[in-house]
Amino acid sequence: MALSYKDYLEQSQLPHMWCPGCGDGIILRAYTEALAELNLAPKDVVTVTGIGCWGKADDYLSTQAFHGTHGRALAFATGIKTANPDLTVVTLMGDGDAVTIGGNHFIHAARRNVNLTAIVTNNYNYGMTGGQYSATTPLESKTTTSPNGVAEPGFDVCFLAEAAGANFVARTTVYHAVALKNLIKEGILHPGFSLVEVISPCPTYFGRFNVHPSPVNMMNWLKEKAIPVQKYRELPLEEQHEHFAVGKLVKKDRPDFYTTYRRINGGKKGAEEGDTNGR
Amino acid sequence: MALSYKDYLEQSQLPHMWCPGCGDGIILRAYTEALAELNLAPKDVVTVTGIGCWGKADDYLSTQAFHGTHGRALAFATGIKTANPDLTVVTLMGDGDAVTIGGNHFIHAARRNVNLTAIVTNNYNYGMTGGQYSATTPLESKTTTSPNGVAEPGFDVCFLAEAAGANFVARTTVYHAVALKNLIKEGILHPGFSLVEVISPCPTYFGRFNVHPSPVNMMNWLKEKAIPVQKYRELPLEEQHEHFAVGKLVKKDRPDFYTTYRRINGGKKGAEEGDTNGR
Amino acid sequence: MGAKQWQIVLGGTGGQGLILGGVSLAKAAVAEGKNAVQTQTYGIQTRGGYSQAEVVISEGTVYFPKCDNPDLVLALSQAAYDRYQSKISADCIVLYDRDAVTSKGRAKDLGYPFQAKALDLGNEKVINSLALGAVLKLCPVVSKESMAKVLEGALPAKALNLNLRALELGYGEIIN
Amino acid sequence: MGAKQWQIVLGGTGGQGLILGGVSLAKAAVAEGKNAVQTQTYGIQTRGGYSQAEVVISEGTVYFPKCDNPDLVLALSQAAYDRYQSKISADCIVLYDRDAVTSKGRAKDLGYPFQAKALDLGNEKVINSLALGAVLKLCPVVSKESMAKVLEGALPAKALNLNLRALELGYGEIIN
Amino acid sequence: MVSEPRKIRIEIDKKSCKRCGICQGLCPQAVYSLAKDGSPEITNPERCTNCRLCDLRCPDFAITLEVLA
Amino acid sequence: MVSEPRKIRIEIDKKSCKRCGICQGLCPQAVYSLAKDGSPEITNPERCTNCRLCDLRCPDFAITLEVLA
Amino acid sequence: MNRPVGVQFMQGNEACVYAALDAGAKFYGGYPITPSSEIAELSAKFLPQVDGVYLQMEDEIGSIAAIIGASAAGQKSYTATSGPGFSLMQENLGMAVYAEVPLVLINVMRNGPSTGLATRPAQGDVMQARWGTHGDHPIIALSPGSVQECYDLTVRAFNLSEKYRIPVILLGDEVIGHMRESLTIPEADKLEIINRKLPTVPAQGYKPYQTDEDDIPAIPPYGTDYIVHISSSCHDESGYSHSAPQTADKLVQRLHRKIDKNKKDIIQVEWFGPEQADLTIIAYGAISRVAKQAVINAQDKGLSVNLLRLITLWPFADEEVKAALEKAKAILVPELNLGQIVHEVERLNTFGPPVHSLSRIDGEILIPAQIMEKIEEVLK
Amino acid sequence: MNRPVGVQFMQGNEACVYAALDAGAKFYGGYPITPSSEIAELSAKFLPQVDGVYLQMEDEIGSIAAIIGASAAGQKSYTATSGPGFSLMQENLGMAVYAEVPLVLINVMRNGPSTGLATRPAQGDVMQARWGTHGDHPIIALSPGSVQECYDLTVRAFNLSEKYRIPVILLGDEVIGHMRESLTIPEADKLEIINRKLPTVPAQGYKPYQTDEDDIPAIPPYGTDYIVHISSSCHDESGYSHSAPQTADKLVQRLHRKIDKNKKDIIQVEWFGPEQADLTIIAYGAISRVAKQAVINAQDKGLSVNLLRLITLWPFADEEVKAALEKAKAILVPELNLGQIVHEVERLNTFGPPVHSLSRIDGEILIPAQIMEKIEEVLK
Ligand SMILES: Cc1ncc(C[n+]2csc(CCOP(=O)(O)OP(=O)(O)O)c2C)c(N)n1
Ligand SMILES: Cc1ncc(C[n+]2csc(CCOP(=O)(O)OP(=O)(O)O)c2C)c(N)n1
Ligand code: SF4
Ligand code: SF4
Ligand code: SF4
Ligand code: SF4
Ligand code: SF4
Ligand code: SF4
Ligand SMILES: [Mg+2]
Ligand SMILES: [Mg+2]
Repeated sequence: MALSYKDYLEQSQLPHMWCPGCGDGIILRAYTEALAELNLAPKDVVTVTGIGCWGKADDYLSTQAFHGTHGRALAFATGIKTANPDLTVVTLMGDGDAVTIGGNHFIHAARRNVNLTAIVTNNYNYGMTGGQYSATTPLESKTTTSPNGVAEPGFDVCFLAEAAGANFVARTTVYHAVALKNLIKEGILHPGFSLVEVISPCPTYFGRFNVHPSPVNMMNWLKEKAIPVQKYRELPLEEQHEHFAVGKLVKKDRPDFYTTYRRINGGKKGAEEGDTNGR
Repeated sequence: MALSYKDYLEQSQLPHMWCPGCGDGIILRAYTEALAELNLAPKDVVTVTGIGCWGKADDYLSTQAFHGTHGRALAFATGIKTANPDLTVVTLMGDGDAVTIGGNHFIHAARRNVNLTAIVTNNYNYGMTGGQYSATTPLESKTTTSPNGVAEPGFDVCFLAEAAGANFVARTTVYHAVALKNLIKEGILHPGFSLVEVISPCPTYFGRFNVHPSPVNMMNWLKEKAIPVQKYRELPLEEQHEHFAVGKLVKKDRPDFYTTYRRINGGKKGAEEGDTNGR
Repeated sequence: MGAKQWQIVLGGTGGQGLILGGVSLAKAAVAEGKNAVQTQTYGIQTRGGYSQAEVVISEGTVYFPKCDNPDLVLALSQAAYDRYQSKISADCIVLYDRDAVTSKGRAKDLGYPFQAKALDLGNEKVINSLALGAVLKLCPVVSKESMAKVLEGALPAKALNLNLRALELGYGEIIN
Repeated sequence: MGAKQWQIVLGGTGGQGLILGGVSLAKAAVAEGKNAVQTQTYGIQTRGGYSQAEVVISEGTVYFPKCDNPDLVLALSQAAYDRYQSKISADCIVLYDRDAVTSKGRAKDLGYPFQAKALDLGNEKVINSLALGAVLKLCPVVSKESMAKVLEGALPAKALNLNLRALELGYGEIIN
Repeated sequence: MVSEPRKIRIEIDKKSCKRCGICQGLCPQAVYSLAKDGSPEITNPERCTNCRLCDLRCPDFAITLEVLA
Repeated sequence: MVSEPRKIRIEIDKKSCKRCGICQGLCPQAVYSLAKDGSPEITNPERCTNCRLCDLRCPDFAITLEVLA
Repeated sequence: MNRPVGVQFMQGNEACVYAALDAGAKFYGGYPITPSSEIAELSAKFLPQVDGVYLQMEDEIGSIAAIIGASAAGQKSYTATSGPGFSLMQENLGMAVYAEVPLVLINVMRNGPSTGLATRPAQGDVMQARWGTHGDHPIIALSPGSVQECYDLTVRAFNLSEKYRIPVILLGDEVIGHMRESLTIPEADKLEIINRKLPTVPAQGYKPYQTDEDDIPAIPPYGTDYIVHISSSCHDESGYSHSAPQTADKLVQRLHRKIDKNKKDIIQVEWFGPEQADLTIIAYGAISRVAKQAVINAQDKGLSVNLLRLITLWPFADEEVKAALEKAKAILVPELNLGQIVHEVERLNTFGPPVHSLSRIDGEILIPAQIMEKIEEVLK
Repeated sequence: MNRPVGVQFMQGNEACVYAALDAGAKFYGGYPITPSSEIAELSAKFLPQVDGVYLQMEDEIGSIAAIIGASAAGQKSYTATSGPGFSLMQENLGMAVYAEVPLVLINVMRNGPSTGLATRPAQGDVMQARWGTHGDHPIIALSPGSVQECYDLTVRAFNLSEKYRIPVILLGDEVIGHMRESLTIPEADKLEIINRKLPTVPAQGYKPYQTDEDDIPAIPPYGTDYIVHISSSCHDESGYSHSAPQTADKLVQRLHRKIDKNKKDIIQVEWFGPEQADLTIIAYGAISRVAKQAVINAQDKGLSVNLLRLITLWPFADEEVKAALEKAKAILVPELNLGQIVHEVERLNTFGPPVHSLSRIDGEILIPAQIMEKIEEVLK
């Protein structure tokens, strides 16, 4: 029987806690749509979350779930996936979770190339704790801890993942809901570490302070900012600074950690077999 | 009076603890030579170290020194430098310190662009604790915790720093002692976050298990592996994999954190002045 | 027993401005020379979700900072209403939003269509000033004037007038 | 008082193989049916720096695992020699390397040119087998044969012969 | 050849809807309008092209589009 | 024109030297040789070109090169 | 920044920030966490106005590291956090104790363990404040019971930290941190501000960790003529690594001694209610207010109850608690945890009165009636 | 892997690894640190041979996170560390307690605080093991006194962890970890191995944190038909977040109850020496061996001394220590710290005998003569 996205939602927990117009709901929809289209049973998927608004996503899911401490989702997920390579393991992390407090696990998971998919919701701030700046907040943005503008530039999360060694790297926005779903599917299917960065509106904080408090305006802002990667690469530098690239940025074929580990060390799940999930 | 490298060494603490032929002594020589040539008084330089063989370097120095916990040198240094921008702050970290346990501080210091110089001694393993693999150990290398070969690829430390946003990125080896000294000088003079990665022999562990236990052989191995960056970029891919690029890899002019902070927020050390050290 | 104390609970949904309301109430009391302590209870939701301000006002020292025996509970949501059912004495006035709450019909329960009236005034956000007006009528722990003064000091000019009108309306329309 | 105990300290410099020596001594004792406990003290240096193995051998149970009253101290470095000066009784034999240590001239101090002899044998690294030989002569807690057997089990073929020769030499040349 | 016109059923679950306005704001066909309280109303259902800009972007899973046979 | 030959003084501090062999191994002029115990000896000082491959790479600060007037 | 003076009405967390600035703090390094984030937000706003720096670090490990560094560089520095962040800070907190770097750490306690209930109060980190890092280390921890004390004890925390060169923990809780009430902010010149001792010996031959009888080293900031070597490894007076047993012993003994011998200066308590009572409540933080109400209610009911309020939690008020144990017929220790400080009271109890614990861990605070009930149970 | 059987001669750290494998461990996640690194090295060598995985993580935070994840995925998992790493693990250790994920954490204690003396023994993390993470949490900690016990207690640690779904800490020290002596490794079929309880109810409607009277949840690994929701936030029986006060209270109370009511099963002690003595020594770990020697020496001198050796440190052996306090005229607690377990003994001392502490913190272990001296001082 074909599954619907609703089969991955825990109806009894809805409505969710997110603010009106928050992008998190749109990503949750895309994630569950992707799982449905991949026809993965909820019991075979472990959703690993951190702490944050996006980190609450597990509460609305009917998959297996692990809601860990702030910033450590990838480290928990590394253990889960390596201990049972048959599971499909997806981590849902905010920009704080993934690349601020969790930056070390992020680069090491990418380097180690564990067969995981990381869906990083980048809303350019800490939504959960009240809109402070994070490591992705753009230079000079106003947040609750940078009333005059933040003095640090934000990470290019995808570039960072690439430099760390990620096998599959993509970026999109919640405006691009269909592309989002498809990139998540592709990320899950791709062996090794896959990153899907999703630029997402936090109308309550980042939006209100820097763009606009209206969810619709935030959506349109995303639409304007996002440029398909091919086109982006041809833009003049100043134009690039005003936008970000969306689409598939990296696709490599390094074998995943578990497969390499077994190849080198032997063991029951031997070289030929390795991690067969998601292939 | 012109200072000699010896003026930066604490003679009463010598001889140092490092093994015969360890690269650490060569780097310490280059660092102290660089300070002497820059004519920086020991009292105006704070050397910040982590924990590791290279992390013991502070014990042999007569500069101001901060010997912190493992992996946190850049975080301590960020506080030191930001609290007193007149100081010259240099962090000495091993590959374990800098990019394994300390990876998060590393990428964030690079992003934040604090006016620091990081001299990262990459000996491809944890020397201090007995030769276990680190996040830079090349795939399949043998170490005390990878008797059959390590199943994870190592970071390209310089690429990682670049992706994180570093202003100045260079790589060299202890074989290239003069270049090393000059790159350290340039790194110190360059505003913002500067990285000098030094590939260095640990003949006792990594060398013995993977190359050769003889210090001379390790030196020659470094000489062969290192290719000037211009030439490196023209090599065929397989050749690249067998070597690494040395030289200046990135040189950017982003203003440093403190200068930006004051520009945005005002305060006594105002926009025009900012961090004037090392210019 | 020390000096007379008033305990007022303002309960509803995050985003309704009840914490600000509680703060204003406490400030008005302080301005009148009383002692006041304001505390809050809230969940992790930024908008929506349970939110509650508690204000204890006294002419003496306030030790216990919460409302263990409230004089009045404002319930702008069902959750707020339900939460306090077991904790209040028969004397406690429960002022609830008729548009959002089903009352259990206690003698001291008092309904008022806060939501509808706020919308009528042109902005849902004035619901907290509206409620403050009603609260002060029922529990005159500070004067309406003191409260208006606090609002004057706290609100931007363009919001002020509407809020003062809401305060008046709430104060005027509630019948004790 | 329990069964007779022997306490032997092997002190020198990291890299001299003294910990391995201590382990071998303990293993030989275990092979002879005795109880043995081996512990070590070392610094953070990988090579060089103070290093010490302690071996307690007994026919009864060994509780205290360290040497609080050693029967013999081997001192291959001055640091090793100095470290134990204040901790030993007059009965304790101190066997020191004449090439590295200046003795205080205790009655029970005994010098031997370990370093030179090891170099003579062709490899500095056999210093620990050489020392074990000497130790066993002075403190016959296990037989030379038991020790040789342990070395046979532990060393690669190409190193074995030289080490056995060193053991014999140390055993033969020390005069009790 | 002329096809049967597709029938599209649009359903808004008012209990889930948080009145963010995204559906109305993004619908290229002006199918929705907003009530005074910000609530979306389905005012021009016949104009719907099933482009799905609305339902896939509704953060609260409040919109269900169904293409009837 | 012929210059005065430079005089170079090479000093090895035996107390610091850890006998790693780098100086001897890298000296392009075979100025050094190794003793039985691995200790470097200055055997051909006259061949030194002051290229400094040795002293800057001595991990133990044991070599001092001095160019005499 | 316009410094408020006189009677003010504000939150506990706000009061901490004004106090930090008044104490001379110029550097905040932190990572936001509920229920402490207001401290970050206000610090971000005000610090640049006093030429200070608000540095938001990548995590709590980096936060405490940055303020240790900033303090070593001469700026009075502070951070604020809650349980999860406090756990992450433990390693470097130990480093600051060991290396004698002053700093103030504000832990606004919330319900745990782990993520728990992020917005709800608790007093679950009290023993952690004492024992959370590895190895034997002394610590100072203060527990404010009002917004006024948030101000007063933050100033005091900086003073004690500078004076004794030790991190001082302000162990608040969600109730006190978010509570608003009146407080009086003194005129600037009425405040006692203590700054760390500087060396009087010449720079030549100076040893940072050499102390006179007071056992407190005089370490100047980096950048003066004095060379300062600060270390997380066992070090001798020069600050350089030294691993002799005597060195290790001397260092750790001195670290404890400098606190132990100054307990009189460090320890503050408050007695409330009748001087002599059948039952003495021992409480701290938000719960001490509940206890005060209970003391009053008990009096109304004719019960003989008083309160010993612990303002300094660590070092523990051994003498004062012993005095309570000696005088009372029974002791009651109400806490928002499963019983932590009650262990210390029991430890000191060689006097005999039964020591009762009253716990609440559901994210709500104890109410006066619960304490009354327990009082009546104990005294009946 | 060739499993050794019968009498062996090895290091304490080595014995831990053989025991972990024998207990069924298949997953190690760690970060090397002296003096525990042999555990990592041998695990790296042996685990692949049993189809297991050695995962060297980027730090200790990641290490404990990885083994929590691996355990949740069904593999018995362990890590080893020392003080600095133990401090870094505190946050996630609390998470494992709260979320009831079994794991074994071996802390080979070294001299602290901070980096301290990395190669020297201490017992400075004993209270940290109990109180190191924020919030109220139970814990189990065992303290081996011999290489045999490194083996036995590691097996036991896995068993207790699986049985009670709680992290178990093996609190060794540098002496025991690096000491070599004989031990006997039993035949595989002689070992009692406990595996975590699995659900018996149908997958439909299953709630992972619903328990019967034993208070221990039956949670299967990820990947079966049962949906498992594991959470660091306050959760109800379903594992989903729930923030009602009753939910918080119920959860934390149950976490403690499941340990408290099984103290009999968990707590192990050993009595050594005469049954009745004037002075009872209470000791653990390496120091308990010194104490045994002292007991013997005292006997030789005609002094009446015995020893209560604590094998389980946490939960604390209240009953057994009370028995000691009741019988002895004096108590002596020698420790390689400034006095930690002695606090617990004092806490329980409503019986009156003086409780003496004997400390050593210089990186060397106490010697029998030091204990004898103290015994004579106390008994004179
Ligand atoms: C160790 C720790 N530090 C801080 C926090 C507080 N905290 C909770 S969520 C969060 C940030 C969330 O930001 P992000 O990850 O971007 O998620 P978002 O809320 O924006 O979706 C923080 C700082 C915590 N729970 N644990
Ligand atoms: C928190 C913590 N974890 C682990 C250690 C143990 N440790 C000390 S040094 C070191 C690694 C050193 O490697 P690297 O940084 O590469 O320096 P190297 O010794 O190779 O120069 C480790 C793991 C520690 N001191 N602290
Ligand atoms: S605060 Fe921002 S990120 Fe969090 S739910 Fe609201 S809109 Fe979304
Ligand atoms: S172990 Fe390696 S890195 Fe450490 S001192 Fe020896 S050679 Fe150098
Ligand atoms: S997008 Fe969804 S939540 Fe938003 S207004 Fe439309 S139906 Fe309501
Ligand atoms: S599917 Fe497209 S056209 Fe139809 S209602 Fe939605 S947005 Fe409008
Ligand atoms: S390079 Fe230096 S340490 Fe090495 S052998 Fe030569 S003099 Fe000695
Ligand atoms: S300077 Fe050059 S030539 Fe002279 S000794 Fe050194 S390496 Fe040889
Ligand atoms: Mg975010
Ligand atoms: Mg290294």
